[in-house]
Amino acid sequence: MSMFGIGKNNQTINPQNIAMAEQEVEMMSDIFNRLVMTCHKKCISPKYYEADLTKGESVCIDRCVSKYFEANQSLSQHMQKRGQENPTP
Amino acid sequence: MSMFGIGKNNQTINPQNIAMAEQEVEMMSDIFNRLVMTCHKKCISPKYYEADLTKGESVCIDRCVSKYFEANQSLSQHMQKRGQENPTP
Amino acid sequence: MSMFGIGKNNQTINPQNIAMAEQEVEMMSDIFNRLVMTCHKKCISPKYYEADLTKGESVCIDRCVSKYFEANQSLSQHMQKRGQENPTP
Amino acid sequence: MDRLNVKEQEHLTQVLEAKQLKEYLNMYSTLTQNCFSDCVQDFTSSKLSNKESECIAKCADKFLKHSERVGQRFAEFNAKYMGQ
Amino acid sequence: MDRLNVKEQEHLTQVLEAKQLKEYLNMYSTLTQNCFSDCVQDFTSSKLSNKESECIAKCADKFLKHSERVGQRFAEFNAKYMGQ
Amino acid sequence: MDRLNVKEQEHLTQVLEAKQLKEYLNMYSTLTQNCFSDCVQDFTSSKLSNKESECIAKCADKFLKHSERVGQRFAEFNAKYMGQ
Repeated sequence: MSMFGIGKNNQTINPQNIAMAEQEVEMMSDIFNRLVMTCHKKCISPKYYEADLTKGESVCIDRCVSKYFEANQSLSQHMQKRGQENPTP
Repeated sequence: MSMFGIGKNNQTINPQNIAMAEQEVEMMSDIFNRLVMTCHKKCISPKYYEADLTKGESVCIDRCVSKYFEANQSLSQHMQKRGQENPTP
Repeated sequence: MSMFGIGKNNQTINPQNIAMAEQEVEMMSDIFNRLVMTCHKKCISPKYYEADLTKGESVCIDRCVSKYFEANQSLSQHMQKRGQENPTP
Repeated sequence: MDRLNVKEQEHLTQVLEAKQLKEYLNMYSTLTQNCFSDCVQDFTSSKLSNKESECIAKCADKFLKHSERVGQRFAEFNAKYMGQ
Repeated sequence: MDRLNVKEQEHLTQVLEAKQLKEYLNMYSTLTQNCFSDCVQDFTSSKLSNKESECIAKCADKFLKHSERVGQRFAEFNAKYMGQ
Repeated sequence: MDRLNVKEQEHLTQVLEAKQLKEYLNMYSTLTQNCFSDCVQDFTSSKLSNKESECIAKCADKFLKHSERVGQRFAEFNAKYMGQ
């Protein structure tokens, strides 16, 4: 808009950009927290005989995260297809 | 306040109005989410043999929502009575 | 900064102070809510034969809160020690 | 909400649209977490079995239909109780 | 919170009052959800039975008394641990 | 997030730091609540027994190690799925 303003303009804060980036972070941290709780319930025995993860628990965690991502991915596609078939009013 | 300001004045944003309306929406969506989770636990079998709601599940959902509203209503009256008997300091 | 400004200056709102105080309150109310739910599960029988707390329930609540504070305290120390041994990158 | 003027209603609409997106994302996360918890019990493999995948898809569909039905009843009862 | 000046404390009071209302509404929703879950098991009717209504009322009273008692102990322990 | 300019990234960093603290506090509260729930069953005393204290400490350590491991896998899968 102004000959000299280009660089400056580029340096103003657009609240919408921030809000979108925040929402992205919010969503990632929500997914992460749910993943932690879900795989904890699936893999960690509530006996707590030792402070370290056992071999079995470690392997279970890896597989749990892998399956959770797969489920998330396939549900995301499933929902998109559903959304196209029944567009919300 | 100003001869010409009436219409205009009517068009300024009162943050408190927005905040109250937001809180109303927030509360409704909180109640709705709790209702969904509660009646899901009561009515939907975690076997998932089919993607559609069975007849039994559908009827259960309708009654669950009906009872939940009744419970909410009667608790709201109960709490008001309680609040009048023991006004909080 | 100004001869007359001291008192006035003292009366401006520093958003960071508010944010910190808010966070303190937020944290206390979060701990309190978790305490209420946790001790409810531990101490209150879901039979609800009467509206009053039984003697046994009351004693259980007192001990539950006491133990929860002790757990919170010892975990806080535990985490600090852990934090010093493995400083986060 | 009838007490709001035009400007306020416009502003609120924006706020609600942001909220709606947030609610949708939250619903999606809840659905994923619940269907995973109900359908996946076996961790001898790091890939979902066909049975698990099917279960998750059905669970999600059922959850959405459940949620829609609750929403319909919710709207009806809300109208009824408001009118009292 | 002692570090705040008068203006800041006034502002905080407003913030806290809004928060208190929110906490109250949240407590009320939690109470409704929990008492409903504990007291209502039968869905052959769409009206609450007398037994269910009584159970919900007692559950709510007990929940509030529980919450008050936890609040009293919480305040005491808080004072004690702060003083350490 | 690559679409942000320098000023926006600076601002976001501040927001994220506040969020990180909040997440840490939340994690700590969750950990306390879960480990207490799993380790403390006995309310004949108002002091934790040695066995309960040890259980809580191990539970907390395990929770943190679990959380770190999930975090590592999360980052890997995220990178993988983003690259698709």
